[in-house]
Amino acid sequence: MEINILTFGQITDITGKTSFIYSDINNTDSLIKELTKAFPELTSIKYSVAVNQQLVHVNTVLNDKDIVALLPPFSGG
Amino acid sequence: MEINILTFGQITDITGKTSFIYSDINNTDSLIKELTKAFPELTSIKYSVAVNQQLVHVNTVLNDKDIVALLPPFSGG
Amino acid sequence: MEKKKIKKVFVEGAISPEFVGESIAKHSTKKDIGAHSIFLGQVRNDVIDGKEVKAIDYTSYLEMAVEKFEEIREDTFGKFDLTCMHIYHSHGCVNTGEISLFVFTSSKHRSLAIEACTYIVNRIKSEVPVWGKEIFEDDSFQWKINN
Amino acid sequence: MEKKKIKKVFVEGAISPEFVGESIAKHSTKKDIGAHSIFLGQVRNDVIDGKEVKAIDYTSYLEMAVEKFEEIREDTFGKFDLTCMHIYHSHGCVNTGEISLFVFTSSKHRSLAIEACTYIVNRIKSEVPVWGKEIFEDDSFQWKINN
Repeated sequence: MEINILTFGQITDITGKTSFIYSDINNTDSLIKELTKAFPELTSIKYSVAVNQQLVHVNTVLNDKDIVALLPPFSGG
Repeated sequence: MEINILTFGQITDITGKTSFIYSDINNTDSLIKELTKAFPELTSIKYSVAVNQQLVHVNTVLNDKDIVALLPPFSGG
Repeated sequence: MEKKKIKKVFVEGAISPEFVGESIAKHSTKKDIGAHSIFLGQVRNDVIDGKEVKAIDYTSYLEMAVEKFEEIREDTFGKFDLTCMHIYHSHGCVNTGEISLFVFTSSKHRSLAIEACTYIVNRIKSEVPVWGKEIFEDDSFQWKINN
Repeated sequence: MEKKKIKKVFVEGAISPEFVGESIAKHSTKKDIGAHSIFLGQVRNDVIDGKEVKAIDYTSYLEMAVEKFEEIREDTFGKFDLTCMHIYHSHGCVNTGEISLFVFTSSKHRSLAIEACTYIVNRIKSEVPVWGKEIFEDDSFQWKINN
């Protein structure tokens, strides 16, 4: 099972890459925990999580090939 | 003593001219009375009165050379 | 007493889209602007009793209108922290599909520009002595009513 | 399932004032329009810790942004009786004084066009995954924050 992670804006400044893959992660809470272990600076920043382009606000089950995006505060316009 | 009357929009359609002069009229109420006598159709239309470009809402004393404008509802824009 | 510089508001006939574009372009040097709000009034082909409006002929009580526009300008600058404000209104004949009113406000932040623009448009519609005569295809007419 | 036609929102670099003028001109054939409301976002030369912003570099989560713009379009048409709606947002680098957002609504009457335009701008600012990187004169940067 593969989960695709996408990062944007200042999150990419922290992770150093715009996309990468995690295996064997079953839900968003576990994913965030793993990411925070890998990139401790993530705790210093506010961001939202989208699964397959939908914002999720609670722990969400992840399936193979799901796309999880880490979205810092929007600043378009 | 001369009072200059200016008319606009549908008021001009009634009076047939855009400006004319009245003599020996001392206040706006008397003026309106005279105008209504001359142009009875004026009673069928809503309009405001401006003395020297200022809207007046109560009977107002008129002086020589004052300009009184009869203003139908505005429809700019 | 110093004579105030009165901004020219009335333009003869329709306001062209190119003029709007050029007005916008002039603001690229004002780099503290973050937001522009623009309102354009366009002449509608309303159908009344089966007859279609083909144009509006605008007249005004010019001296009073100029004074009123100036008062609206000053009040708006007093109420809203704007960088720029421009108002143009047609005089004379404007065909359907053409633009007769152009209000343009600019400020650092969007809410001020938007609120000021709306404020100006509402005041123009209710306070400036301008009259629109709706001309039908058969050259009959009726006086426009603002709502 | 029919594939929806997605309107193209993103433009590469700045939105030119001429483009805005041309967009307005295209509406002269829609003679039931009485009011246009336009919002333009312009890049400001904010000074932060003594350094001046010279440009904003916009990036997005493109697939989600396109979907979000489409959702905003549909919601706006559902809420407001509009004749037309156009949204353009810059992608990539936009210099100070240049335009990065162009929202354009048209309707029979002014209040609908104005309210819809403001509604769209507010939703874009808060809901569309776009990020602005403010580039300073010395090529250092900071991420823009919307208020």
